[in-house]
Amino acid sequence: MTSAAPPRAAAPQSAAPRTATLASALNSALRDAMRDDPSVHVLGEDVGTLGGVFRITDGLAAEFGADRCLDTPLAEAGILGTAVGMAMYGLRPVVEMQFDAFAYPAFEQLVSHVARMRNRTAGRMPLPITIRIPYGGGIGGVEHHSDSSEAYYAHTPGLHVVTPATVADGYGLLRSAIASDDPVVFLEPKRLYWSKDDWSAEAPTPIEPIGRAVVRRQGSSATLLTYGPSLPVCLEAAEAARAEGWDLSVVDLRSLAPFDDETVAAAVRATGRAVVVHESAGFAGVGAEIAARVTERCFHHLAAPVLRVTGFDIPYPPPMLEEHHLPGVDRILDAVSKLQWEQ
Amino acid sequence: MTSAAPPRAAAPQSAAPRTATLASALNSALRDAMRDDPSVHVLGEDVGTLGGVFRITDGLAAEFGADRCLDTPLAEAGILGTAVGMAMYGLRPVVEMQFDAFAYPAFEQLVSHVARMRNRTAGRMPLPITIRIPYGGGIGGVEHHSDSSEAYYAHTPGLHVVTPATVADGYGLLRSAIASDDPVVFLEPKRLYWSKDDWSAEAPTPIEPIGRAVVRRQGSSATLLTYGPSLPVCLEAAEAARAEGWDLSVVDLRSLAPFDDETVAAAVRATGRAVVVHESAGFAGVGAEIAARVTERCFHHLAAPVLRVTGFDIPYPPPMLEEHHLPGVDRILDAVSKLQWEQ
Amino acid sequence: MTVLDHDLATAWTPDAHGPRRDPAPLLPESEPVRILGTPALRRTVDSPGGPELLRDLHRRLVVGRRFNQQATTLTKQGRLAVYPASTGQEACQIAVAGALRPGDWLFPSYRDTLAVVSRGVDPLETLTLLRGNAHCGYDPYEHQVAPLSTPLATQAPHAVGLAHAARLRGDSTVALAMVGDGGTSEGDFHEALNFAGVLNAPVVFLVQNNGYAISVPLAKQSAAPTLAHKAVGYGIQGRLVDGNDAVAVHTVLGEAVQHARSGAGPVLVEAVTYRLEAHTNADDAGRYRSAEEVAGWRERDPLTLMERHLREAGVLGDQEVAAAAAEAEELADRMRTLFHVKPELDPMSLFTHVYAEPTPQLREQAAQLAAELAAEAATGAER
Amino acid sequence: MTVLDHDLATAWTPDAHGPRRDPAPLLPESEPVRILGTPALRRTVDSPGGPELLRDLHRRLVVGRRFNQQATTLTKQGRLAVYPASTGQEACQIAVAGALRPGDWLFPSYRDTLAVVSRGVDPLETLTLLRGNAHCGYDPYEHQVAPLSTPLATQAPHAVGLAHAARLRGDSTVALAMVGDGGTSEGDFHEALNFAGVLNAPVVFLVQNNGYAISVPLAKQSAAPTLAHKAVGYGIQGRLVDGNDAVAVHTVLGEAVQHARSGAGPVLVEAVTYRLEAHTNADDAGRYRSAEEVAGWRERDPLTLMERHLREAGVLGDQEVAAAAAEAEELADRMRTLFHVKPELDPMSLFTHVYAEPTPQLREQAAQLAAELAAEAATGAER
Ligand SMILES: Cc1ncc(C[n+]2csc(CCOP(=O)(O)OP(=O)(O)O)c2C)c(N)n1
Ligand SMILES: Cc1ncc(C[n+]2csc(CCOP(=O)(O)OP(=O)(O)O)c2C)c(N)n1
Ligand SMILES: [Mg+2]
Ligand SMILES: [Mg+2]
Repeated sequence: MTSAAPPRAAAPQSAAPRTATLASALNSALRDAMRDDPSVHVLGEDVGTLGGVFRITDGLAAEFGADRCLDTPLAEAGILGTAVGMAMYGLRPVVEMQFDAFAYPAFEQLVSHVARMRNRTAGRMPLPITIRIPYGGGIGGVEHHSDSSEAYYAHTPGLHVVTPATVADGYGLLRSAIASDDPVVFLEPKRLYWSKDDWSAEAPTPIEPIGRAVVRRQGSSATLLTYGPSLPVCLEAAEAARAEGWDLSVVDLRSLAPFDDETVAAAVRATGRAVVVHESAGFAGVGAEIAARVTERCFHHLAAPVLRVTGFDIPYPPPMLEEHHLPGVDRILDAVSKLQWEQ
Repeated sequence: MTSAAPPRAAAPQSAAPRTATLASALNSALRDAMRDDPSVHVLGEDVGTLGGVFRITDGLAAEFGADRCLDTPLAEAGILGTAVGMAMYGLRPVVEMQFDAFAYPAFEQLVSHVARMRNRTAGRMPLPITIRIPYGGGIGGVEHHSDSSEAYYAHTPGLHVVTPATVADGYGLLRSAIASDDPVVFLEPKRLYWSKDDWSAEAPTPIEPIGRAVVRRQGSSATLLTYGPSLPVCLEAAEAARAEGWDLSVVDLRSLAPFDDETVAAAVRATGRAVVVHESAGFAGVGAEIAARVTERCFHHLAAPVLRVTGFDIPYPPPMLEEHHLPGVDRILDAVSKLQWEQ
Repeated sequence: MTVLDHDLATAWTPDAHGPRRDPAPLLPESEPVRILGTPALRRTVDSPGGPELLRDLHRRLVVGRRFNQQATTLTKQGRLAVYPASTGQEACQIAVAGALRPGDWLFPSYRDTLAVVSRGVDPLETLTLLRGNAHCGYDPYEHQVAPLSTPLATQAPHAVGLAHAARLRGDSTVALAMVGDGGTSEGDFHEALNFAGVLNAPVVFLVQNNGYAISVPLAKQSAAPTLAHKAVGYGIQGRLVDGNDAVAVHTVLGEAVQHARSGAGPVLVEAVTYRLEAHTNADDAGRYRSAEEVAGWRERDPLTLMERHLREAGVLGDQEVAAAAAEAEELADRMRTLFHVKPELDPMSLFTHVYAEPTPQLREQAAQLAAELAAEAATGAER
Repeated sequence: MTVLDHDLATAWTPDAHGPRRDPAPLLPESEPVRILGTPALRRTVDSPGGPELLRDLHRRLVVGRRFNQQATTLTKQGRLAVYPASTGQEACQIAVAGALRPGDWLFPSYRDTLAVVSRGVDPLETLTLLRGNAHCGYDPYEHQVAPLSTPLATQAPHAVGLAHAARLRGDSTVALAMVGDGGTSEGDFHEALNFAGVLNAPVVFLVQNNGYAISVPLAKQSAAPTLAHKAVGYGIQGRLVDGNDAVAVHTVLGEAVQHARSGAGPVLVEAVTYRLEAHTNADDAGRYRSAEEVAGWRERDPLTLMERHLREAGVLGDQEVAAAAAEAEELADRMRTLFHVKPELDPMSLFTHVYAEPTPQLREQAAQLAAELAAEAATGAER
């Protein structure tokens, strides 16, 4: 089993970059991984004939057959448990959970087996499983279709937790996740599925290693630490902040576990102020970890406590009210304004 | 349905306090709650005839009958889901999950229904369910018998998460949990089940309201923030710290959600230094939340960053190695020594 | 020497006859029960109250179909966020309401809005979830209807618990849980049926087997002879019925509810039907099923079947058909009116019902939102 | 007009015969299969290799019992943290190993240490989990044995996935998963059997029905006619066997494995047996079952049955019995020796196998522990 297959050679034709959506880049990543490695198998609800409710697996059953892209019965624990058995036999399963909240039935399989099998067997039985989960809100979804469940996974030792925010990372990180010999919970920000960027399936970006954050915007006044669906909001907030005289850095974490302490701490030290932004409920969320570890590492560089802008500690609201729940530009700027500038 | 029944009148005989274990105080709390309120029903695996694998439900089936203390089939989602239906019909179910890791199959019921039913129905359908979960390590348990799963629950809006560390709180908090009209995840530190204290079932301590932390030891140098199984360790560390010249406060949180910001912030401000201690994996654990919110509230009172002493970010180890994983006195003192005393 | 069953039984169970039971009485019929087009229809027609019952079923079918159509139209107008139509399954949906008494409880799945409305819940309140202004829009206690359940099969154990609690209280309540063919694959379905069997709870499980779970056909969902055969594994009664035959579903569900109410135990009913529309308005059913297949099922449309057979049997005439259509139009009118009004939204309601009392944390967060809203309002006023 | 099954079938399934199948061939026998004490034993004795097979089964039973006894003794000496004995269930445990070929996979539950040892795994490595020095002590790939699964029934879907993968690879591998009667109530059991049926995976599920899940008797666990009847709900074959009859379990499991290997589909085997000891050494079985009940089952001890019937049939004599006992003592001796040595423990191993490469976070934490250990060692050296 290859642990990091190189990206496929560029296809013959035009090399000019074109525009692509995150959804299509994810689809390309799956296709290329399946072409490169016959042990890669996709399974989940509606992933075959339909190509997934978000069409991320579109065309895979047609190209690779129903066995490589399997429509399963409707049972998430069964899907993940079956994937565990397939991985034990040398396959490299990529599981799709249809929505964030519908991954919960597989929680026991994930926590008690997927995360622990390598450890339990002293490294003899690794489980190279990728678990793709469309997550987060902002798409007008009804109850149970907008959960941000990253904290549950990030808190579970033995899992990698990765979430792309750009089209290129959709491709690069998913290729890495599939090539990883560790289980990866791959969280896809569903409201960015249709976001576009310059990118071409014919000349895909290289594989992005897991575990590295990236500074998306370099500033000097304060640093926004964020990931996934909140990245575009933070970039927008950073633009808006210029009017207030603040020049903000924006860090895209990309990988929640492992965590890139180096990049994050450097970015925070450079500005002395930081705000963490994410959609999920704040209490005991990933933002708490980020704030705590940044403070541990950068205490004497901080002019103000690291603040958090997160979803409220409430069940995800009905669609017509979600705008009030989601961290938006104003709420981020409010937090920035509280970073004790008068000192 | 009463929302907070008064404790039962003291029994006729001797008022002299006697010694009791946490296990027996929990048993008394269940018995008294069942006597006071016929809508209280206990259900779970082996809770009836056997009285539970930890004997917390001992004698309840004999006193109240098999219907009030029900041995269920072996299926945790089914147990909790059945309890949901019972609560919908006006009962007040108390569910026992046999061990921490065996509550995971019920995760979907807990997160998607128990935590949300009141919210979903605009308050019309509250679910007064208590979910008792023996948790944590230190008892030499094999795999899956020593998980600390509090962060999963504390991060889930709609749940209260409570954990007693003393015999009296075992009684007082469990009575409150059962009387609460909200669902309560009641985490019982299993290695303290056999810890003893002055306490008598004949004159039980009053009901302890949920949501209040308590300062177990008043000190001046630094504050240890902890809960559940780590409380005795912290008290021991505080004693040992005297030799090093440190006089430590120890705060027992008791309730993780809601969180007692007032007591905690006051205790930290008073000393200017703090260490959070818990058994569960540190990454995105409850300790991160505590450190982050204490820092947000007490930044300018802090002489050093809030540090954390937690379990490592690894699957719970086999019994013979658990001592190296669990936060012990030395590790706590090490952290205290890093609180930048030289400043 | 032989090990006697009888010995095993006394050893393990309080009951000398258990655990071994004869499976035969639990097995479903080998063909779905049908009444339309069979001699049984004539018997119904000739029974006292029969013609009224039949006309009533027909009327409710017609109204139900209109409900589905109008709700679908509302999605096109952007007045509903999404609608999973039960078009083609109306016979099952209305039969549920007919089989239950007041006091009985219904546990619907996300597609079962018509069953909920048929039970008496206001259409606007029923559709709130799908409109997007609130989660469950109705008071579950008003008509004894649990919230529409989106996580599949998770409401099945709730039905068991409620039925069990009611029996402990001495009430004669029956709970009925609705699950799709896909939902039967979930662990919660299994655990619910098992608990029901063990507790002998007065609960009926209705599986609407419409052949698909979104795009996944039944053959990829289950290899069972029929879904009703699952009953035997739980020691409960299995029944198989033609889900497009409104009279048959009404009859079989009525018997099942009666069976449960009598204390004879839970029943699993599989109703064989078809979803004529896409999974929801957002789905493209052409990706996974052929026009011919759908056309074949349109010929077996429960409404068409019902009207044809009742006309043939002489219990339905133009007048009744017209009256039903008028009632259907009235409902559609009412729905249009109801949905014409914009819902009132209170952002502060986000915090109201998370707990009985908001926690200190939620009070802080509510204050933050209130301040934001006030600031916005001020800015708005300034402009 | 009638809705034809045949129409339904073509509409929904790729296969014109599905989804309706005749349940009869899937139903288990109404009485557990027995061979000891029946004419079938004589036929086995008279078949080529029969006497050797029978003597071998007897020998393995005797050794298995001794394994259980010695492991229990080790708990009393504090050399094992806990031991869930399979005493009384040895016929099932050894039959599993006999039914599988090298290359086949075993998915044991926490109680099935004897099955694991019978498959060839070293006793010390098998018992590591229960000794407490490591989790899974053996290499699963060496003898194709998955780690002992503590969370009940969770290993069943793994068996399905592995069997499915093997079939895709064109291998003739069969996977066998062991579950207890209590474990059948879990959702994972259901989902595994359903996946197995749909995928037609070469997998055998062995349910050792020992009448109890800790303290909970079967009657509170399931109302099914037998647990084997659950098979029909998944379209797979159910079998019922006397789990205390070593020859019968060996035969039925062998047939089941052959059935699965041939591509005919999965099989669910229920073996009716009894746990003679407490749940584990920490359990007090007197709280939930009577001495008479246990005594009744002691009379049907699989060892006693086997020895009596084989002696009667003339295939077993004092010499074989003595040889078996000697082999058993040898194993016990070996176990004592193995467990006499204190396990080597490396605290730093806590960090070694969490991921393929330790994360930066784990490297920091490992450094912390290393420093602590060094400091301790220094203090120790000082003293
Ligand atoms: C636990 C869970 N997993 C996945 C989904 C996503 N989902 C919604 S409807 C559906 C298909 C349901 O099929 P079926 O049970 O047959 O009901 P039908 O749609 O045919 O009424 C799926 C997979 C869900 N709602 N809940
Ligand atoms: C998911 C899960 N829930 C609970 C337990 C705790 N537990 C361990 S053994 C046991 C009883 C198992 O009964 P059964 O399946 O009949 O197996 P047996 O012990 O009889 O071999 C229970 C409840 C567990 N291990 N896993
Ligand atoms: Mg369906
Ligand atoms: Mg058992």
